[in-house]
Amino acid sequence: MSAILLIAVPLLAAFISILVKKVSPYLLLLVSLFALVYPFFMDMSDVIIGGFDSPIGINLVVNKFALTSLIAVNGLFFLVVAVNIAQYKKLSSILLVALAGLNGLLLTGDLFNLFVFIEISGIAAYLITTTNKKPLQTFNYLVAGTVGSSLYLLGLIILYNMSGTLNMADMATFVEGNGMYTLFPFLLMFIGLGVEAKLLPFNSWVKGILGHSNNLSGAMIASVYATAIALVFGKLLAGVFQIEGTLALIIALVLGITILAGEAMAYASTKAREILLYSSIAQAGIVILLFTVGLGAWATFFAIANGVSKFILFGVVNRLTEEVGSDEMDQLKGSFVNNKLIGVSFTVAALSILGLPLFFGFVVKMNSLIGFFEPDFVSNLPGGNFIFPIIILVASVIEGVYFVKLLTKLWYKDSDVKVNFTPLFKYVVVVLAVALIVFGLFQGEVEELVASLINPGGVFIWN
Amino acid sequence: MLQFAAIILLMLGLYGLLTQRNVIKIIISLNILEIGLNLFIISVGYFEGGLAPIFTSETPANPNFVDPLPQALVLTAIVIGVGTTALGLALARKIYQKYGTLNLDEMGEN
Amino acid sequence: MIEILMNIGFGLGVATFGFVLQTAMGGINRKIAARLQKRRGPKWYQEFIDIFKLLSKRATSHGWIFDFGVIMALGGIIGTAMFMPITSSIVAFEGYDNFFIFVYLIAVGMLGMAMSASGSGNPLASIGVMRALTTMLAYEVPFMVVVMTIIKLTGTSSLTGIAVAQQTGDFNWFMIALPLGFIVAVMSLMGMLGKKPFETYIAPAEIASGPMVEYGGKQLGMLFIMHEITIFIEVSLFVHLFLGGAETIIMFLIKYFIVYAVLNLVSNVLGRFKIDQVVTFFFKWPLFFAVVQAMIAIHLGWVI
Amino acid sequence: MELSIEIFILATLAFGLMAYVIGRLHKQLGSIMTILGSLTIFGGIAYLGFTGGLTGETAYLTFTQFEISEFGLFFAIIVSFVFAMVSFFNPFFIKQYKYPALYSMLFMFSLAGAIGVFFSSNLLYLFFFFEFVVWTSLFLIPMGRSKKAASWYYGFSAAGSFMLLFAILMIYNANNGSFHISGIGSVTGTTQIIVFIFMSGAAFTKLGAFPLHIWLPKVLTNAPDPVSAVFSGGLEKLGAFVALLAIVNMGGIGFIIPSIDMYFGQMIIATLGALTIVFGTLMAIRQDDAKKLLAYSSMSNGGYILVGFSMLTSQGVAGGLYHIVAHAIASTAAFLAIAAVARVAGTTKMKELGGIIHKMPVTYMVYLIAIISMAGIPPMGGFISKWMIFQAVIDKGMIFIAIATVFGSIGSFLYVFRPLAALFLGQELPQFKKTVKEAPFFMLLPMIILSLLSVYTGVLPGVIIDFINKIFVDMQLNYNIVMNGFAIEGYTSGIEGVGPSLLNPLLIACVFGVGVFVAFLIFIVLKKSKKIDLMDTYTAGNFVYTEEHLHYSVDFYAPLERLYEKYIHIMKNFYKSLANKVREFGAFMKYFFFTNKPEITVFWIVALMVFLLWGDVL
Amino acid sequence: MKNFLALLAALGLGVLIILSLQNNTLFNEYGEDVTGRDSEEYGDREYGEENPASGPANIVTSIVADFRSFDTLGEITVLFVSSLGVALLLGGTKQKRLDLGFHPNFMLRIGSKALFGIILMTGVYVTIHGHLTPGGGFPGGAMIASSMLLLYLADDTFRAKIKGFKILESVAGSLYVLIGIAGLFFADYFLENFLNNGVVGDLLSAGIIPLIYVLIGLKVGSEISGVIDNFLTEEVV
Repeated sequence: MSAILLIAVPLLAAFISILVKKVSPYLLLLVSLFALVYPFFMDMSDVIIGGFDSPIGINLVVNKFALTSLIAVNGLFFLVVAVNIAQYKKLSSILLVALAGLNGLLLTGDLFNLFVFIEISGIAAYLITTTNKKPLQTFNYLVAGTVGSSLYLLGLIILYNMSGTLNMADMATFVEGNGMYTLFPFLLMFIGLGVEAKLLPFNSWVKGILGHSNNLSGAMIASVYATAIALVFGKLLAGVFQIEGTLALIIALVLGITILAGEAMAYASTKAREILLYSSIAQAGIVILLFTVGLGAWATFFAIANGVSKFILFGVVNRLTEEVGSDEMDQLKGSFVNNKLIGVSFTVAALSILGLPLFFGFVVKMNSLIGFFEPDFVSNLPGGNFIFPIIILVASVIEGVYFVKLLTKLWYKDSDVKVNFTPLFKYVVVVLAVALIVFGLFQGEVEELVASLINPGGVFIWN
Repeated sequence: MLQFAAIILLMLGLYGLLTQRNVIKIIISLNILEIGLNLFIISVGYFEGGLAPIFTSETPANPNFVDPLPQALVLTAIVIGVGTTALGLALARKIYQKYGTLNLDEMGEN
Repeated sequence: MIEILMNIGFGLGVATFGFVLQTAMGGINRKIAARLQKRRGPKWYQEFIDIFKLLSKRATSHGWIFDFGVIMALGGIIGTAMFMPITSSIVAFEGYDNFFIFVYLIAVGMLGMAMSASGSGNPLASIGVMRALTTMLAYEVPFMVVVMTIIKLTGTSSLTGIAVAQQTGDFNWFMIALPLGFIVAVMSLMGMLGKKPFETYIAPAEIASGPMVEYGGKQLGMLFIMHEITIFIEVSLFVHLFLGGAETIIMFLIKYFIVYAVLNLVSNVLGRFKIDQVVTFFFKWPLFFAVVQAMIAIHLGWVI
Repeated sequence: MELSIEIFILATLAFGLMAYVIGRLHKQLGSIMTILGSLTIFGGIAYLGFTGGLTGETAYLTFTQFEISEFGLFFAIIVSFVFAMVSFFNPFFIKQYKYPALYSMLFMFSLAGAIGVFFSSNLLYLFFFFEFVVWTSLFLIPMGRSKKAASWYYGFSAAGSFMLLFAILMIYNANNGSFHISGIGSVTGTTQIIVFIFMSGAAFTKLGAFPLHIWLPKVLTNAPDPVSAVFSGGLEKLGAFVALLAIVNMGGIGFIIPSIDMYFGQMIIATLGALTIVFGTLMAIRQDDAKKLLAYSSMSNGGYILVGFSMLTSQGVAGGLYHIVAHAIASTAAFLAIAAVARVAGTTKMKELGGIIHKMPVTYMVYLIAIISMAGIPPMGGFISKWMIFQAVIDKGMIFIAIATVFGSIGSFLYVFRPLAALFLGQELPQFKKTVKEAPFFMLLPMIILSLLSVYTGVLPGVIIDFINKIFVDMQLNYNIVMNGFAIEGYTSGIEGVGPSLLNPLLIACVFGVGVFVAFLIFIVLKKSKKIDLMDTYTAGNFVYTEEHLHYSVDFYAPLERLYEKYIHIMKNFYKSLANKVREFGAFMKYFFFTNKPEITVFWIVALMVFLLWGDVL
Repeated sequence: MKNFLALLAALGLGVLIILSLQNNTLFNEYGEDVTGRDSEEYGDREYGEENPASGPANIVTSIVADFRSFDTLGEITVLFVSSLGVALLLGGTKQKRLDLGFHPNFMLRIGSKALFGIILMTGVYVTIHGHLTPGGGFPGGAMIASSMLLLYLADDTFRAKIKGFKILESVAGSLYVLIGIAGLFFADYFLENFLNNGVVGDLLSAGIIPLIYVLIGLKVGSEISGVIDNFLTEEVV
């Protein structure tokens, strides 16, 4: 069974769902379950669409990397939908389109097709964030997103003019030799995707969107979209992009500032959601950094671990804010006292982001850092091999301080606010927390899983 | 020549985004940007003396057509532009409903 | 086992000799001080009389800690005295008379006395103890620096070793070899003995004789014995370190008398510091000179 | 009988989980589980350690390797002993905690982590356990008084452990891809210096030494009482362990300073250690809260350990190791005594306490023996380690370090005496007459054991000195402490005819005993003295009726404090301003980048493009 | 002052881009010969050829609907989502026409009805001949929608039956995807042209492509009309 069904079926369901409004939520649940289960059965061959092979037609790249990212993104998508569908019935067809867009994003092998799918998932994202009842913030997000994708398209067209092809693999071979001509288009594409991937100078929309997020939009943008965009951007950075000269300097600056400023901003904010959104900006910066530097395999699992943790964190904080009314840390204090299960999973997620032992975050962060110190590792970014690990470590210290402050406020202050979580949400959150612990304990198996993403030469297989 | 015009249009769009405070004007400058971009895409495929890529009874034996691919791409880009503009305008109307003004500065900080 | 008992007996002998010697010296110096002030002064054995009179009196006690402190204080000081070598040959425990033992065992005595003073319930005693400890902090540091220079030069920290080093001509007396060190040591010794300029913590005029305020009868007597033996330890320590110890007992007695008399004369003419002045004083010049002396002696090797 | 150390770690974790499960049902039972757990672990490690029954192979935790080294065993025994002793206090304090079951679990988990650190031979998994201890002990702190202490603690120990991680990764890079612990020794050139700096940084944070000590007093004061005992007695020894690896195992760093023939790196560590001693002592003298005072005292004792290690002579390193033992026992006993008082009197502020001795004499004796050892006074263990460290410092001829060590030891008389006088002795305050009663037997038992041990290590150092010699052999260091009979030989002097300076602690104890016996005889022989009430004191003139006025415990060393009052908050303000700078930077970035106006994003896009093209075109 | 600076920056950037594209040797100048590109293969057939690889005479349509029809599928999803979004944002249960204060006189209302038919016809023509002449689904759909707009503008009380558009839109979209899936099952590639391509240039040539373009035309027409309706109405409150 070819991988194209992952995109075709949600689209078909979306078109049908606007007719039969009543049944569309169940359709959404069914299709997203299908999207989660199908990757395990589909055959692993590249899919050609419309009968014409790559230079002329469009092909879908299906390999271990695509498979892992599909399972992760569809898994998180299914969980977000399962937990929030009761509250947001109206959005089911938009969510179906978003599912199609995300799967298309992860699978497509053609750069222009990638632009189309970025637009699809982008517009679906704008519509999901309209549920925050903040039209101005969504407007900003729309403007930023459109500018970003237009610049991406401009860069793509310039590259097409030079290389004559739109396919990723052919483009990579074309760019191999003459990297110094393609600096400007790659910068444009970097900015285009950077807007969606929340890198610092381009992410002024993030505060508006995630700062006022609700149960659905918070979890969707912060965990599902963030993971998908990071993985796709990573695939491009690892495979297609040729980063050298001033482009490397700019990318290094952007990533360095994103990580450090992200943590500093989180440290400076007192609202719970703001802390989480700035920390996710910093995490996005780290993931993109790992992809750029060539440690793609562990970067994938870093993005997935971060996605899972952010799902729990945003889900819990949004639910608390909904009940308590404001997400100011002092109002939320003591809310774990009378729901311990949620509190424990929240703590597990937070500690996993910090990279503390016994959790998946530790395995991922350690191996990524070890990647920097491999004897034969050469970083294509300026500043030698050791400047970025130092940045990551300093960032984790700052991150640790504000997360501990948040945790102690939530656990150890006593308050009378009684927040009840739906049993489904509790079940999902606990399952994810246990997953984080299990993945953290069985490090051997995780390493085997990662090894499958790297070819014997240690280079990350992206197509 | 057409390419320079396209790039200048692109830059005007950026200028509009940099300076305009009115929501509608921002959407318009977005459109200018997209038009500039589409023009640029078209200009990539054109070459002197190229024929329109359609087979008619009068097309010569082995015709040197203009590169048809950018024209197909621009078709998609234009429709995407329409999609985002429609959404932008709908948001503009919601913003007007909520804040009573379309000027970004008067909306206050929230 | 017998040999250890023999040594312990010999140590006790040294302790009693110390007590008797110092009490006598105290009396004699009282007479000298009186002569200075044109009066005859009490008999030379006056101090003996005071102590034994006190021991015979019936006293009051403020609870078990009050008594236990006094016992521990006197016991500690007697223990320290047992280690003290009289001359480089007459010493209770051959080779074990380490300098640090003296500094720290005196601290046990001090701690015992402080404990019982605070235990007595009288706030004036606690203030006295606080002042005693602060002054100790003040004079101890420069003294230790100088002694460390000596230990570094002679290579051993045992008193007999240092005395032998000075006698056998490797070094001449540290009084001459380390002039600055000697001056600092004199000042610290006056602090240790609680002589005039630094005697704020036990001066009768200050706060009803400081820590000893609640004592009477046998407890006060025992503390006087402890006080005498402490002075004996400190002065003989000074003699061994700076005046080259002594081959014969007579030499030891003469040196001992000279040091004690000179100190007494000097202290009789001086006023009295306030407590924080003591600390600032000791941490200003004496410490500076001690460090300079140490630098010169150790790093540059200029030893006269 | 052969048992792998991995079994012990898993057993401790299992005990932790059992304690949690039982703790949920019944608080007290849960905490009693911690006692059983830590006792079995300590017993097991100690017995098997000495009979050589411990092995390192791993059946379950396959990702890590363990190796039974002597110094690992040394630390493991001390830390598990401290945990065992402190666990006796858990049942009595469990009622005060918000999450009692969680407390018992995390208590056992941090023990498991600590043992893991000491025995793991793979550096990465040494870091794994190191971090594991950090976050398990992190959640113990907020159960006490303040919540802010936890974030300070995490901030500093995260900085420390990430410095350690960076060093480990540098070693990994230098020994092309091996994490084995012996890799520390085989690093050379600039990487060696970087690794040395970062590892001693980690040691400094964990030990609470000078530049990075701000968290220690905050945490030890605000953590629940048993936890501060565990911190100062046990978890601080992690820092000592890393210091041992960094300073001693790596050998001399940098060039040798001829006049005092010390390596430059070690010289810096010694100076910082000396500063820790001086700063710790000065701050301890002026504290009014007994726990904060003991916190600063454990900070200054940490400084002694650093000074000892950085001498790189047999006397110095042995003194450091011995000091670890003596300090662990003494400070745990002191903290437990204060905990016993705090449990009954409710506060550890010396202003509000007085005359506890009359109702808690045994606790008083325990506290007395503990502070005698901490101050380094002869019959107790502290004296021997300080004597060895002095020997090493003088042998090297380092004057300023000597001044600091002397100031530290004399200063320790002052600050250890302050709680003694203000807390235990003096007038018995009326409000404590009824409430205060002697601690129950199960609290006294560990305290008495600790005091006996303190005395034992002070009188018969033989066993510990042999253990230290075995460590030197195991770490291939050519150091050795010579023991003839019961005396420890100091360093031998250059001048012939003069033997090495000997220290016979047994003899000193006997002589001290004889002295006290003689004094006792004198006391008994003379007339019995009449017992009078504490209030009946010699006060010139006016008579005072209330106990408070006759109890002097408020700002005890006022004249001394006035001298340095102005400078005490330098370091704390430095870190506060550092934290504020980060916050301001964050706020600025937030204000600048996250406005509601889209032109910021467009502006930066244009700027970046101009920046790139500028280089390309011109 | 800020505007001037922004203008300076934008134009400066424009000049920089032009200069850099110029001295970038790989970037083919405007109007330079581009015959060497892969896109030659899109047009390797001649007028009147029997059953060529790709049917339509208009090569752009062959790219849009045959070679890269996956893009077009994505394309109509974008339109579908944005019209859905607009409906979500502005649409309510009961809508009534916005009173814009412009009341057309009788002549305009009737006249526009006549013109409506003609515009609609051209739109349909353009859609159907998509594979032969320039145009096709998207421009055709837009024309159909413009005819609807004419009615809205000309008559301020006119409201089209939105329900019908919804059904048309959904049916057209699902048919398009079903054709694709049919291609997958019958001829082992998604969206493959499984019908005979016929003679290049005939009306009934190029297999499923005209069918796809008609579906797209209907879908685009109905979606844009839906958007127009949402904009010109407001919720009955």
